[in-house]
Amino acid sequence: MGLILTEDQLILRNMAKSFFDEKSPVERMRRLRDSQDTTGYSRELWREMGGLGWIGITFPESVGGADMGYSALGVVLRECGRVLAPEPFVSTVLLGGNALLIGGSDKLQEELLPKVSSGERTLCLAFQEQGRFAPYAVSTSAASDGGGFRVRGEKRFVLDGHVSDQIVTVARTAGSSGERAGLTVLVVDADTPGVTVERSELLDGRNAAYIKFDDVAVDAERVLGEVDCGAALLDAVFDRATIGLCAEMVGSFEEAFERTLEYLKMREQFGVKIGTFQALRHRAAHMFGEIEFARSVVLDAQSAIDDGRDDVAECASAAKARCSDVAHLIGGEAIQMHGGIGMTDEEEIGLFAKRLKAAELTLGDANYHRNRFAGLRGY
Amino acid sequence: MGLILTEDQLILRNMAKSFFDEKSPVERMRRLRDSQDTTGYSRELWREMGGLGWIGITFPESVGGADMGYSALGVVLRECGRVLAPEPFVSTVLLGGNALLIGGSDKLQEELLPKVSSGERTLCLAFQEQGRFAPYAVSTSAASDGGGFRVRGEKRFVLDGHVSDQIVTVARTAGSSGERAGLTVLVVDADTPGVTVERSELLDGRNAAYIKFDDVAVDAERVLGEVDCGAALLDAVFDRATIGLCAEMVGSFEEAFERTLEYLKMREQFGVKIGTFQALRHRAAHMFGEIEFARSVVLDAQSAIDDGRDDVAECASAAKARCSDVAHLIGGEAIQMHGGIGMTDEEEIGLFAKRLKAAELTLGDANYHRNRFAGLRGY
Amino acid sequence: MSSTSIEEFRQEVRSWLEKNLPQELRVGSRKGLPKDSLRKWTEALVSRGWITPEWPTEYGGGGLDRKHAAALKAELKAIRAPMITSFGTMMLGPTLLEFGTDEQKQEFLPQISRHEVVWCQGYSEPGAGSDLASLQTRAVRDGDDYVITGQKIWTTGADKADWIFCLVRTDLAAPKHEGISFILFPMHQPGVEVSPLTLIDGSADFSQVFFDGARAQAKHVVGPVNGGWTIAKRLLQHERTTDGGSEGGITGAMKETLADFVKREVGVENGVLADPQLRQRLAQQEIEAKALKLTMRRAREEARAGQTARDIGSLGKYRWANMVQGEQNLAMLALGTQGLGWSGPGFEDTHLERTRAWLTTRADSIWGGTNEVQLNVIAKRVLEIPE
Amino acid sequence: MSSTSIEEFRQEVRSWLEKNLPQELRVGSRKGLPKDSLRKWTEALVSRGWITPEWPTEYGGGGLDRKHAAALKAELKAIRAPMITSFGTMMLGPTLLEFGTDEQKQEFLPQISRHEVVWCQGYSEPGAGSDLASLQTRAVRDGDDYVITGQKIWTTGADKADWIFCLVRTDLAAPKHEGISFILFPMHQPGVEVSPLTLIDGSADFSQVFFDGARAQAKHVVGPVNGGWTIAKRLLQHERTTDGGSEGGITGAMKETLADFVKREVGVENGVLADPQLRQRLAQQEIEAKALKLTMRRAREEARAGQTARDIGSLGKYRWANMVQGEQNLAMLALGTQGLGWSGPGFEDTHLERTRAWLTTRADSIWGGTNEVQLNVIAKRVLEIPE
Repeated sequence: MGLILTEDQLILRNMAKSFFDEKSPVERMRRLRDSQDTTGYSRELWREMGGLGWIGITFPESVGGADMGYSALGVVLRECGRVLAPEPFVSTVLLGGNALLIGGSDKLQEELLPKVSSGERTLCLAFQEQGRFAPYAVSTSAASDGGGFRVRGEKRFVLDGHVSDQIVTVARTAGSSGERAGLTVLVVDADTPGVTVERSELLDGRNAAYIKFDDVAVDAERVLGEVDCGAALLDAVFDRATIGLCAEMVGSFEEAFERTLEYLKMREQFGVKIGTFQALRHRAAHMFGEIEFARSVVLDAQSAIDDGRDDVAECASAAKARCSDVAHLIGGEAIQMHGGIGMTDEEEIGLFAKRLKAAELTLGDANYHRNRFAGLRGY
Repeated sequence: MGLILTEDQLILRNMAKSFFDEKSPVERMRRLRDSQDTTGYSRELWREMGGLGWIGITFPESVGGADMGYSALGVVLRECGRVLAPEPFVSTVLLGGNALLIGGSDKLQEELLPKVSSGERTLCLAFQEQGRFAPYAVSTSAASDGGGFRVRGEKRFVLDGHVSDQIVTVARTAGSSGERAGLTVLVVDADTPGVTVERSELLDGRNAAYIKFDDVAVDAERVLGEVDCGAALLDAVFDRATIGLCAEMVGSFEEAFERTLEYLKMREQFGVKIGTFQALRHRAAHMFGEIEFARSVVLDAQSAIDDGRDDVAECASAAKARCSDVAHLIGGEAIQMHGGIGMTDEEEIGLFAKRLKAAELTLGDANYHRNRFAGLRGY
Repeated sequence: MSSTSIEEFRQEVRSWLEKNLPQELRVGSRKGLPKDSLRKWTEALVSRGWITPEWPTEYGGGGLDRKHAAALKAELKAIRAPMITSFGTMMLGPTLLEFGTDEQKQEFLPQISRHEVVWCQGYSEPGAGSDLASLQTRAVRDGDDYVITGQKIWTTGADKADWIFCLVRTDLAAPKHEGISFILFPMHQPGVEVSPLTLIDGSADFSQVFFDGARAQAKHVVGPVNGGWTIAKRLLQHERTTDGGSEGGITGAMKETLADFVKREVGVENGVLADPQLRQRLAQQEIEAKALKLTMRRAREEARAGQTARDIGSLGKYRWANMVQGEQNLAMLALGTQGLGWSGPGFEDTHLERTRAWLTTRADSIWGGTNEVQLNVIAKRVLEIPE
Repeated sequence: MSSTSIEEFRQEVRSWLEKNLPQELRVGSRKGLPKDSLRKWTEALVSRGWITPEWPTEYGGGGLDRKHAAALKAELKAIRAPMITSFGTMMLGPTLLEFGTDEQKQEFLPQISRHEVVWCQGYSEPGAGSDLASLQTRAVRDGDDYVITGQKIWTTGADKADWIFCLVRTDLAAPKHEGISFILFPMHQPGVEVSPLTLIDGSADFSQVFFDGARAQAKHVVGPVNGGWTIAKRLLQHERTTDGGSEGGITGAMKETLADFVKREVGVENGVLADPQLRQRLAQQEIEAKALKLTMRRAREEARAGQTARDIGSLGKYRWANMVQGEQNLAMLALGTQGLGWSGPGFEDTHLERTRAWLTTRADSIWGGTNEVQLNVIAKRVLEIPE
């Protein structure tokens, strides 16, 4: 199942394509960046997507979702990737949303997810404390305090953390940094006393926050999953988020490649189109293959989730290992083949190269995921 | 010093080139292989080289050597590599010879090295017990027995072991396989009772032996270096042998590349010379750069030995890491660019590809040496 | 036959196999099996027309429709029956069915479905490899015959073949693609000389074939005279599809997965491969194999669904060659010097096999269209970059 | 001056430096230094002619021979003096010394050695990048002047330049290499418009320059009219040699070796880098840097010894670009998401610098001849494969 689009998904793709072409050409992302917009995306457009059912497309209907699965979400994310739309799918839906969906009590889900689905509320996942992806390298502590916890620590690279209403936070209730056991996932309201959120801008024009928890009180009811057992929850969340991110990356690959191909067919040097040079033709053919292969692995990973297969983790790591490698290749070749003009901020291809580098390193690079894949395969 | 040839070395190169072109075209190596010659090289030619002073070119004059250093030996080895001459430089001079030279008593050196230099005697180093290069992975034991040792164990891939008069043998006198400490290097006469030597043929037409030591008595005077401290001796031997092997590899790179270049300039398909295809031109240009870089690193490594520099080990690993990578590249591209004809045994380019694969994996592959280089550099 | 339901048919095949396929042949490969058993098994298949299950019964085929044929193949695969395929069944037969005259079909197809005549393929020439259409072997009309002069190379099994299907030039003046004919003639005749070619892996399955006045009957030209290029391309297309579809061929033939092999050779400590670099390489190869398999499957599904499928036959061949070679390269790194043996003690048989396999697979990026040709095709046909 | 022995001269330079080079300028870079000190330091150099030490004293140079000039450079480097170089000293000056008339030398060289006039280079155009000779900017004779119309791009420092040395087309009918002239004219005049270009790393050192009726004096054509291509090539050659020779530029500018950086970011456990893949990558980069350095040194030694040296300028540029980009790619892998910052808290300054440096170095395989052009040159000139 799932290597080709169903009738419904074909219709969805056409809708999404028209929507993004009309409302969110790449130019919009540049405007948001250049205006130093403090939100970093369009709240209005996000609510429109909520209205179309795309935010909650994987959520159950009970919380305002469409229950259409990751193959459908992938269709929307691919179109996001094509136009570099910076709306908070990764932070709100894939990371924060999934944490709630997989680990949240019915009460918490009912409280938060309908507003997430509609686009009113934004979430984030504050887990990262160092540069390289290492999900269990958590020192932020959550000390037991009567019926709840007191959270102390600092988080970096919290995607869209600067505009999130709830900060899903990974803290340590036992053990020490790097250990799988002893992690607890909590929902912290952004306006809780002791929470400081500072906005950072990223090279791809998106936003991440530096968040400090200074003795922040969190109620025990706001724990997702089990205390001390957050790792299993996080694994499931990261697998889904990784697969979603890969779907977005595939869209960016395809668009960056098509633009590069157009350039090869149009640009003249030495009296001929540069696309007539065999070395460039071969490299373009190789890139095409890399993208097709990545796309296949990502489609398969999406249906692994939708079909409830037991190899979701393996699929997620296979997909991200491939997509990170391809991101490096396509980002580099896209600029190289555009020549000097590709180095200018004015030419949009550079925006793709930056986004692809960010995506390459987010949620684990190719080496990380090949090692993880190897571990899952028993070697 | 040593990045370019001195006057003396230029003369040596011309001599060596004429010698090998006349007496040892590639065709000779094929004949040796096809005749299943049990020696695997020409004893007569080897003695001629001895007469020219090439075998002992790095040995001191006191043992019949020319004391001209590795830069000079490299000149000869490069010409060997150009014609795939299978004479036993690696086994006799670089491995066995160096072990004697660095670790042997004056008496042992005087007994053996003059005959080695003249080409009368052949040596080998029996160290390897498993497939991948791991110099301390030695289980062969040397048990103390009165004034000497009793050796028990099995060795694989002993280059030219089938024709060696003395087998320099690495055995364990303490500790267990993999440990650096506890190794002892001994000279075992091939005709000692309990020694069984069986010849194996390798893919590059050369020979290696499978050697069994069944309770073999060795006199304490035949120990090279110190008992239990063989590792340091081995390190020095392997560094020199690696650098020498790399010099030979460079010769094979250059010849394989030049032949491939000639083929590109001559072969027609689609009505044009295939050398006009830009993709092949770019790949050829890249190969050229790889070979030039490898050559520079090898020349520097040679003079590191000759100048008594303290970075010989680092240079050896840098050289082999580069050369192993280049061997893989050149061997692959040489066949690919020759197309179908490159797959035939009749076309000599395949002989180069096979030799390069053997050299790539002998004395440690690129990964091994990059790791070693990193360790030597303190990370 | 095709009127029985698939399930009934499967049942019937299964019981037939139990009766006709000796236990010792159930190994998934034809290599090294006892000749006598193999001959009997072949006869049994022939009696049902099951060497060529989809061919019409009048030509000795099984007369099965696509679904029944697929069911038969599935059963044969499940029981690991040795496949009896040949250039006749895979290449010439389908070509004759599409382009041959009734007379040609009557003459040649039954021999093929009965496994009586061994065919070889006369395509490549020393000067015509990637550029096949520049072939120079000439066929000159002489009464009811053609007289053939020239040279072929890479002719698989020429030393064992009874007949050859051969591309020859019948019009020297025409543009190179328009003077080629596709012709059939016997190998056992004066003017045909076969000289086996030894390859770098030591094998000698290919030959050079020299024609010096060999004769073919004019009625054995398939398709129009000078119209052979269309047929040749069609046949190559068929060959390319077959290759791209096979998954990790070499590893498969080795009867051990690449992962199991590497684990065994390199060792596993605490559940982790002892060498972190080879661990990465192995993961990369496994992901590559997965991606190739999924991509070929996706292409088939897209084609079936009528969704805009780009032709990825060339991509499949290119990546398949890369993958197979990557696997062998990894295997060599895992083996170290144990992968360098040719013969003699100190090397296990499985290691010696690996050495040869590494060499054999050097050809995978050359035959059936070189990597370079595949990339050219992708750039031109799929990406439509003007030349 | 050149009559003093090298050792005496070195002594003299050292004591002069102690007197004239303030402590705070001894940092090996010109970037971010206090303007006032920098101005005084420049004046001191100018007073000795040491901005252009090898130029004749009549043109404001130092009049030193090669050996004394080398000694001076060594001393400046040893004390980490900020270098005062410019397009004038590096590019135009040597060109005028080789091709200029006496009048041109008198007019322009002293201004350059006194660091009074800032020059920029008008070479590339939007339609003429790799294929520079296809440039379209026109210069039409009008009395004693030329009138210039067209557009340049990638003009470094155009927004700060007083004059430009510029390639223009003076004969439209001639073959493209034979209608180009090398001409000098002032930037501050009507008909010259400069529009800075922002690059992907956020920098704006380059500009586009538009000419609409700008005027140059005819006597400011360097070399023959329509003979500018020879001069342009000579100048580019000079540029290329400079690049290939520099070793690990970016890392150097970062004031920390790549190894130290990676060790710090990734961590070392028991003397081994905590990540085995990055350990391999780092070793590979270090070996690559070593190989590049040795190869450039070998080429110089071979040339000096008159041994058959192949021209490896293009190879050097190509590999240098690869090396620098490889280093930055590795740095990004070592940083992980810390390498993705643009501004704001949560990112250290050194991390933000790395992000920009990664982007900046994307251009290294483009400017000064793309990788593709270098490979073309190697194949044609060095390997002599006929086209």
